[in-house]
Amino acid sequence: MAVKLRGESFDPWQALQTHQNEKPELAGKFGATSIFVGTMRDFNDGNDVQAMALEHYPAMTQKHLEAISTEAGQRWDLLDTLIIHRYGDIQPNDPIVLLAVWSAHRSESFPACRYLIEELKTRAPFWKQETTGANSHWVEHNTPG
Amino acid sequence: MAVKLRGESFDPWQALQTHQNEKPELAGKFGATSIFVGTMRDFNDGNDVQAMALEHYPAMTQKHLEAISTEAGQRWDLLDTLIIHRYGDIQPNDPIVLLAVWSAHRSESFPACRYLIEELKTRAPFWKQETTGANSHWVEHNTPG
Amino acid sequence: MSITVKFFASLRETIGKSDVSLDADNITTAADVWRIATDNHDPVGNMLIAINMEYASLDEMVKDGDEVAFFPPVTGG
Amino acid sequence: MSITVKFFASLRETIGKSDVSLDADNITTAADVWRIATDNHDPVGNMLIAINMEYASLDEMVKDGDEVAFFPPVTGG
Repeated sequence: MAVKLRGESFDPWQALQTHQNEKPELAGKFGATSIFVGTMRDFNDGNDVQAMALEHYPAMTQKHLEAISTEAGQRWDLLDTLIIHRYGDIQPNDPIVLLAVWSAHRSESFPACRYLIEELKTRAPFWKQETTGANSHWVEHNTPG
Repeated sequence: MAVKLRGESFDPWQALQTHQNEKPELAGKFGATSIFVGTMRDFNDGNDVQAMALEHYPAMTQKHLEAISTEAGQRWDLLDTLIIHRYGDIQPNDPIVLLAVWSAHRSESFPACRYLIEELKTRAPFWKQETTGANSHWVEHNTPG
Repeated sequence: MSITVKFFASLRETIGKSDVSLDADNITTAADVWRIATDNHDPVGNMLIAINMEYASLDEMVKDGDEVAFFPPVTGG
Repeated sequence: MSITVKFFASLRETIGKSDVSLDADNITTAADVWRIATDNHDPVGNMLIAINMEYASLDEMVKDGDEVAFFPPVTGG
């Protein structure tokens, strides 16, 4: 189980490769990996978005992402989880969040991955501020799952 | 939309990176990517598995994987899909299948990704033959989703 | 009429054939294809049938040039 | 008693403060913390409260050394 907060852009595919390489003990044990990547779009609610700043409450973010991972591991039979979440200044097409779940069977990994993103969206203290044209505004709500 | 059948081992993370790089027109459009990777385990139904051979019906496989992708695109608002499936001799820890769905929102990508794997497991003409100890046997049923 | 017949996986081993080309006039349905191509082997309980790569049933009609395949339940992914 | 107070995002801008250290004796609940730290600003309708990084409500008790945070609905992921 790993939770990483990143202030710089990251490559989710590279991160997955690195994470799996660092866990040779999982080789041959997992049959299912479910992954979600949330990426910054260049439009939202009909407006062009030039840039985004993602504020967070660092210690609380870390704590709640770890709690969500632990809860997922209690609800489903998981071998490993990985959460990477950006903060700071984000450009369109930048990955914002990566969630990955490894399990023996897909009946565990699929609902666990969904659980991670829905709980993260509800509980993890991040706030998006979008720049559209000359103006910045706080995003007031997330898209429902 | 891409469907690829591979006779050799492939790296799903590399394949995702390559696929996304080849689709610059998607940059900034997708907010959600849902991915499933099915990987060969070294045990199944309580037995150690040394190796696996995956037989298929090539033209029918291609046709049905394309049909499943098309259906997913009719049911959900998707920007792109990628399916890569192995055939031939497979070793433990080798990826067998990669499914990826790109959409604006996760409410589209999550069910579409699940749909792809469940339909693939039911309809795509692949057959697994496992080698356990000195013996080979055909796998008679898939793990339910 | 001419029919291409294919057997896959455990069914290929059970029947002992992978490909058969039929050229016969007494063929109406997939069941006829099975009967002639397998020399009257009993149909296997859970087997699947595809005509021209679409799932079909034993009583489905076949026509000249069709490809008919018989195989066990699929186990990919 | 000593309370660390934090405001985030739009609430930080509304209140005009990010961090406040309170050292007062008339504090019982998170509502008291809000009142003193914001100089009697009306509570914001949909704001969230965390005490020591766990979600809480305005009527929850605080104790010496607690960290109390106020922020708008979260929009991560």
